[in-house]
Amino acid sequence: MTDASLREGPPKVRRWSWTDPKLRSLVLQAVLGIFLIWMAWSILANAQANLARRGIASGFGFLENSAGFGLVQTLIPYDESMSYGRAFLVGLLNTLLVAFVGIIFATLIGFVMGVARLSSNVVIKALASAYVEVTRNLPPLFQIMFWYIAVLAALPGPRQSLSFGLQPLINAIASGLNGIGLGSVGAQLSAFAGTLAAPGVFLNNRGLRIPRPVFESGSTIVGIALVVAIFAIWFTMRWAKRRRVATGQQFPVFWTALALLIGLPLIAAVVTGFPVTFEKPELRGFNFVGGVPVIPEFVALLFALSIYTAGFIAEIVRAGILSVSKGQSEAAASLGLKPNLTMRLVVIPQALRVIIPPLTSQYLNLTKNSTLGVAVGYPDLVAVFAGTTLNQTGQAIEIIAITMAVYLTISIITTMIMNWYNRRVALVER
Amino acid sequence: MSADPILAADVAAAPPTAIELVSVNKWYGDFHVLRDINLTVKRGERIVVCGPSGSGKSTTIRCINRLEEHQRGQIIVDGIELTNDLKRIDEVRREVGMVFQHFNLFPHLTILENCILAPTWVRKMPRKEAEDLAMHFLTKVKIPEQAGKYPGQLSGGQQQRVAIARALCMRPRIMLFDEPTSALDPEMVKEVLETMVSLAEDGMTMLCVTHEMGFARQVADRVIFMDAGQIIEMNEPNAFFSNPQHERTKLFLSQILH
Amino acid sequence: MSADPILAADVAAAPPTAIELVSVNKWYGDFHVLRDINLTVKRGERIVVCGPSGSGKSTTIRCINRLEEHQRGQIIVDGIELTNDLKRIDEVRREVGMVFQHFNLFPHLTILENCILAPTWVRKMPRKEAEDLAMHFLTKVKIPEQAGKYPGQLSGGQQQRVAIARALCMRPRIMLFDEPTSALDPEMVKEVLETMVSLAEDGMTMLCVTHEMGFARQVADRVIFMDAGQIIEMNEPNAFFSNPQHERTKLFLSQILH
Amino acid sequence: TTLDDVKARGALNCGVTQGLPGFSSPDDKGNWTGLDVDFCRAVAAAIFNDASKVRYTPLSAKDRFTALQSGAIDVLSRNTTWTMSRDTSLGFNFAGVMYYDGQGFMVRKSLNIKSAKELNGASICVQTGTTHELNLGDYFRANNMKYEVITFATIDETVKAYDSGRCDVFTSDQSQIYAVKLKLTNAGDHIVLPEVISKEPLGPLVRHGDDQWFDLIKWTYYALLNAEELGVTQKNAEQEVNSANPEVKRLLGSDGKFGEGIGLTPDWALRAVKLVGNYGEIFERNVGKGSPLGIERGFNKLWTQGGLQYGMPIR
Amino acid sequence: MDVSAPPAGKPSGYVSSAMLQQQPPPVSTTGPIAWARAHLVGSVGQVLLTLFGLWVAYVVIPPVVRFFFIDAVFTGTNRDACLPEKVGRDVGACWPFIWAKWNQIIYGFYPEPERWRVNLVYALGVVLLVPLMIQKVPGKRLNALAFFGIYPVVAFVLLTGGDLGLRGFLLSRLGLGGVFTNIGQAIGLRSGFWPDYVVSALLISAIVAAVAPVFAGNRRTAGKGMLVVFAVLGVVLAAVDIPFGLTSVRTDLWGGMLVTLVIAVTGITASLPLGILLALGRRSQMPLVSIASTAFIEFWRGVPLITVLFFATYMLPLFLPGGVSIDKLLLALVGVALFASAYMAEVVRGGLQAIPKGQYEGAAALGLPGGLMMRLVVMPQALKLVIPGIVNNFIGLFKDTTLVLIVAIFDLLGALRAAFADASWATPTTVVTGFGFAGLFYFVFCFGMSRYSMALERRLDRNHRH
Ligand SMILES: Nc1ncnc2c1ncn2[C@@H]1O[C@H](COP(=O)(O)OP(=O)(O)OP(=O)(O)O)[C@@H](O)[C@H]1O
Ligand SMILES: Nc1ncnc2c1ncn2[C@@H]1O[C@H](COP(=O)(O)OP(=O)(O)OP(=O)(O)O)[C@@H](O)[C@H]1O
Ligand SMILES: [Mg+2]
Ligand SMILES: [Mg+2]
Repeated sequence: MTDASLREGPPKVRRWSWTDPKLRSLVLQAVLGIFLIWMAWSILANAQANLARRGIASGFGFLENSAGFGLVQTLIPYDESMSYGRAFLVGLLNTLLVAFVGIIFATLIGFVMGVARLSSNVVIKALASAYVEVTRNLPPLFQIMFWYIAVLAALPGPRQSLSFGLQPLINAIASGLNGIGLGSVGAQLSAFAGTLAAPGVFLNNRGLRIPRPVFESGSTIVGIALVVAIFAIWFTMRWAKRRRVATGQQFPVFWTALALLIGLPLIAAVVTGFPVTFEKPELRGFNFVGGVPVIPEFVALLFALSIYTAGFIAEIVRAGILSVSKGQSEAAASLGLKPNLTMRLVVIPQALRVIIPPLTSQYLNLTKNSTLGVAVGYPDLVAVFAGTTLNQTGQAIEIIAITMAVYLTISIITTMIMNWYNRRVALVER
Repeated sequence: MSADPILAADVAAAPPTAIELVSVNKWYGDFHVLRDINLTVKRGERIVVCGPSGSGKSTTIRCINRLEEHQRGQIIVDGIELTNDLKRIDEVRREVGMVFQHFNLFPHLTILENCILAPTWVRKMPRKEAEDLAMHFLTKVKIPEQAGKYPGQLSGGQQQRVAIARALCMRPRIMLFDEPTSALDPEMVKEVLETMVSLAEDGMTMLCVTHEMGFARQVADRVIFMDAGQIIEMNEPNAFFSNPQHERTKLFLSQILH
Repeated sequence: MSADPILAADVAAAPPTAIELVSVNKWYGDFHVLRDINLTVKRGERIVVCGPSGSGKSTTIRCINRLEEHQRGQIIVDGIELTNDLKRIDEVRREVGMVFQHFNLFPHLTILENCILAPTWVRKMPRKEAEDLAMHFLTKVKIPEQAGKYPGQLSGGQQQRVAIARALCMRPRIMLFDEPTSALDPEMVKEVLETMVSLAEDGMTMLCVTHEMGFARQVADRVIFMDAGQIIEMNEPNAFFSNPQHERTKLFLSQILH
Repeated sequence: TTLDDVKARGALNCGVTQGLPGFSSPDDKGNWTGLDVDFCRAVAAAIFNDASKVRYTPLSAKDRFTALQSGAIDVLSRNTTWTMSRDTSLGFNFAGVMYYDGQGFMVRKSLNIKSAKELNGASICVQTGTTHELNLGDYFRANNMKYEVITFATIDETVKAYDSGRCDVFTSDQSQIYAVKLKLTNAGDHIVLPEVISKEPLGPLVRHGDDQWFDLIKWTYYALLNAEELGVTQKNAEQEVNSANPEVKRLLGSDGKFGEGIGLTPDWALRAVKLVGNYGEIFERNVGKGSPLGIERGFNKLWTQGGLQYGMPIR
Repeated sequence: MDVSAPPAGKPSGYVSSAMLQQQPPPVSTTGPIAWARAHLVGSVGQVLLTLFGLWVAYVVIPPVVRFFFIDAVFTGTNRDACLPEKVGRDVGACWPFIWAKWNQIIYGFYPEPERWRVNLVYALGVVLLVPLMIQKVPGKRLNALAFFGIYPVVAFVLLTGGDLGLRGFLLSRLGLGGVFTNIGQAIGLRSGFWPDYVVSALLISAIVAAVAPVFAGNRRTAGKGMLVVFAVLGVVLAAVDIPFGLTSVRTDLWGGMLVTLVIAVTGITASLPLGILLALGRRSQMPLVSIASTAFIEFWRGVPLITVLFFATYMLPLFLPGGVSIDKLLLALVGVALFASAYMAEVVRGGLQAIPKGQYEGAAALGLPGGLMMRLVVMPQALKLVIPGIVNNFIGLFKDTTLVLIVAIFDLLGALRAAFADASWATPTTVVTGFGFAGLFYFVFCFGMSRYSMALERRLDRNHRH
């Protein structure tokens, strides 16, 4: 019965039938497409007509008008004589700052708590569970206000500021250098420390102030040294990995990197005679001026958002880890891998594909929840732009459109990055 | 066939008793799952364990590399007694390879990466060397050409052979197999069994839970029959199959040999 | 043994040719997986398909109930030609039962619910009647007492028998089996094969991919050997096993018969 | 027209604050009370002879203008400062000044500050979306001083932050500062600085484009002022209808048909006063001596008593 | 192949003489001491952690108890009761404030004489929901029908007063309205709505039946299905149209817990089906359907809800044909539901992805058509898998109800905040008391959901394993 010779099959006739799924999907799509286009068109037409009828001013010209209000945290230079457009930028950067740092913290805390919920130690487990239940079940607004009041209550007024000096530390280093026969360098260092004049760091209920470095002419060399150090670290990491691959030997990358990062610029600074001075915060009148401020609004918002979101992330991580079958960690253990390596090399990489999609949702949520910062006076995008600016100019359509567009952009970029990462960790299957 | 040179060196250096179980007892909660198990496996011995489902076969061999903790008695593997000391456990696990019924390959790593993971991280072997070793064993189990694929892309028999190769890459002195063929097609069973036979010929110490009686007859030095957490009967294969002593063994063998 | 009364009625009403494949060709992308398959299965015929892994056995029977689409040629099942017409596909699937290698039971439903799902929703049978029918078939595969359990609570052999009962509950005229025993323990293989033998005795049209040659000898009317997407050889079992014609078949049989 | 819409609906849509002591807040029974609220009730009384036919829309500072622009409310009576840009480019008409206010500062006594001129470098807590932020900017720039401003969404949060020591200064309309003092941990530790840095005429406003509606709101306001000036109160309004005073007669509709000019009946003002009270009564009840706030009338006295409230003649 | 030679010392056979009986485990591995050693003080690290846990409890619990109970004031009629200078001691929480504002917190501005209606709705909800949640209570189908089908209509009628006074929409445009209205009045019907309704029901059913073959199999079932849908809808509409003699209460008078629960419950019940549809849409083979669903999901996930609510409440009138005004509570409900369903869609999609292909094939091989396959086989499994994610969403949604303040409706938190503005209750601790109370409220509900879901998860899990 073997018939290996392929004879031509019957001519292929495409019969059109109402039940053909291809045709069906074509029809359905056409209907949907027409509907969507009609919706968009009618909304736009209505808006145009209404705006024209009510004679409401529109356009983006207002962005160039002078804003006239001050802002408490500005990552770029800003004062009230600058434009609304500038205020928008300030608000956007503030949102991005708290969202970015918050995402990092939330991820760290969330992973730790998620793993802790699976711990065999009852106390750790109970603490982690309590953490999740409390943070997840209280509205974020409350948590933000709680941290704000807690932070403010814990800190003294400006006049009773807690201060931390750098001088004792530097003196100690200098005497250490002296001890190992580098007295001249040590002397130079303490002279530099003298220019720092302790104390330089202040903490009070107006926030944290740290000295602002002011770079003088020779400082380019230090900068170059820093860049060199970073490159050196990069090369060291690559070399260390290659060495591990080649010989199986581990190399203390972290400590080397730390040494390079501190050592190289320090040497450069010694050679050039410490060309950096610091603008120290000074108590003048009501509060400190100068230096770099970290405001309590930011701290409270950051705490609250990280801790709140971490509660959700912990659950996601727990579910992710549970989704990796026990056989995987048993197999790793039976190969002699220690628990931390098992977690790092086997469990987490597989858990990630379960974790990442909901994690993305949480990142988006954190970013959006940062708008709640308005309750504690954090000047984020919504507070500055969709709040104060909207109120001053009244141009609701433009402002809300811009705000929505900005958030959409942020979230789409986040989603894209996460999807890209998701594809990287996705399993290859048949 | 001559012994595998890569393995031979290791085997020679080891103590003469590979595994010793002395009065081992284990409970799951209140359930007494292993009852007074005594067993001595000499180096190079090949032992097949059989018995009805739930009799404690898996538990026994999982205790041997401490995937389960036993509560009473002693387990000495490769001269090292298993206690709560994590270091010792790691040492033992390095010397004991295990092949699971469900393979438990790491799906996010390629076949080659699966094989070199432990040698590079645990034995700190250079990657090149580890890869050579891996390819050696992959060739031995006849799937060197699959090295770059992911486990999800292989057929079941191929996956099972990867699991064996992965365990061998740690160059263990002792191999434990937990029903390595029960999830396979008949054709693949053959492939896997052949691989195991060739290992057995290399003088590896092997403890194998299986119901492939052909394999037991061909390879085993001793066959152990377990029931209800106890070793009921233990004998060399010919005697075991032709002349079972215990009633329970007779019943079981009558069911399984068709 | 007499034919099953519940089945008999249906079988009688059906056209005499159960399945007809005419020059069926199928590609996966560029990979030509089925090459000009011609096959006519008469009503009540029992056919065993064998062949090496990847030869297209599964693909063939999956095409028969349109789990895969073929690109050229004709497949006529129970007098209905398979085209893109969804209605016809559903009609065909109602008449064709399929038993998968991995059972594919619905884990969220009890055994009984698994069995009555399709009869009540697709055949619109009253629930009581469907349950009676289900219990009838569950008794036939000898697990009536498991009806209230969930699939996760059964052993592999029991699960596979549930899968058979579930397919039978639709009272199909044709049954397709895709390696129904290859995921089972040796002990369980026996149970499932016995069930299939008893079905065969009832005169059901069966197309079965399996490597259980004992089953083929005992039950099959014809044995088909496939390789590389083609039917290489087809014969009645005695002739097929004792006197294979094609070189490839000889080689294969030599490997598989131990 | 708006009046037709209101009549058809059977209720006035009135935008108020989401809670500002003395101006608009729900009491224990859940009734809206306050100066701004009473104005809306007066308008409803004038239209429907029923002061309760008002639907309140509590609005935050930033929502209020959009709500009025889009027609979600008929009148915004929500301590909104009358400024030129709001009157012109946002497309609104201010109908009058219910409360003459000015922005002031509150500080801790322990700072030993006597004047706002000493506030250089201070941290200032302010509620967002008001004219206060802008006034602050102007004032500090004009006096060549620096400041740090922390802006909060609601007044409660602003107070809480000030009370916790986050800011040296709390700034707001003076009327609010008094209200807020009640919530401080130790009200006695704080003083209000003498400077008033801005003019804050707060009043009701309506959309451009419906002059009749604008007139109605405007004249209701004047009627309340005139009633106080003429001594017509909630209690005596019914009797005063028969008053001999021609001015009172015109106000209460027993002489002339002034109400018809705004689409109502001649006795519209009578209804408003009878059901809600005259301006003085409304003031005292909500923010003055009759309330926990106890604010002096100050600029809000009638012109006859040296204040700024001046009702245009009904004639 | 040759059997390799056995090693030197050939093992002798062994046969067990007697079966060993089950013995109790050694005490050291069970009992409280073993438990403590394993879980509390096994190592230095564990001891430290145990101490740390105790310390955290010590730091947190006493001050909270002190503020809310020991130092708290429980009775009083105005702010004087809670002022330290008047009371002469440190004052913690000011509970009389909560008592005074209790009605607002629970009912908002709901008119006092009508509040029994709200209470009735609460009571009915509890009576229907509790047996639904307890597995042992029989009659789940009936119960579910009552809760998901009848209860919303009853609640709607009770809360709004019903009697919507539906108007005709179709025939009058064709100039036929008068005729039917007259006939309707003649036979005692109230309005011209019902003739319109019947005509359009028939029309649409006919159209659906006509195009049915394009989308699903059978024209008769499609037409019949459509008629059933219209019939059910008709019953609902009739229910809300009948004048029961209840005073109408507009939604802008609703508030407090009532609004919080209405939004939360609506959002929760609407977001699941919508989310499922969106998830199916996103996975659809048809590019346009999938793109539209994806765009919808990403839009709602990406935009802060407050801007959307702001837009819908205050700006939408600018985008709609003149004169159209939408109930604000309805807007908030729709906004919250859509927002939640976008999140739900992603969760459900995750669950769908986890269902092995074999399940689809198993169902197909039994002849189950696509819709039934999804409904009977795939969805139940997928949803069970993602219960934690679903509950995460429910909890998030419950807390997001606070955002309706934007649409000028006072939910529980909004009512409290408005109450803070009452000068006769202005004290230093009023705000903290209010937030403490609200926090407790949200915590109780969210914690309840979280615990119930865990129990549910465990129960469903047990059904499937040994
Ligand atoms: N984690 C556990 N907790 C409680 N009981 C368990 C656990 N694991 C296994 N058991 C029980 O211990 C007994 C022995 O299990 P084991 O897996 O060793 O059997 P087995 O001989 O390998 O059987 P099979 O041939 O089915 O694999 C069984 O009765 C099983 O139900
Ligand atoms: N979805 C797919 N895409 C591409 N190739 C496929 C796909 N499914 C199957 N194949 C290939 O088609 C060929 C035939 O597969 P099929 O499953 O029919 O083999 P089989 O004869 O059933 O083998 P086995 O005995 O291993 O089950 C194999 O080479 C397989 O790799
Ligand atoms: Mg086992
Ligand atoms: Mg196959």
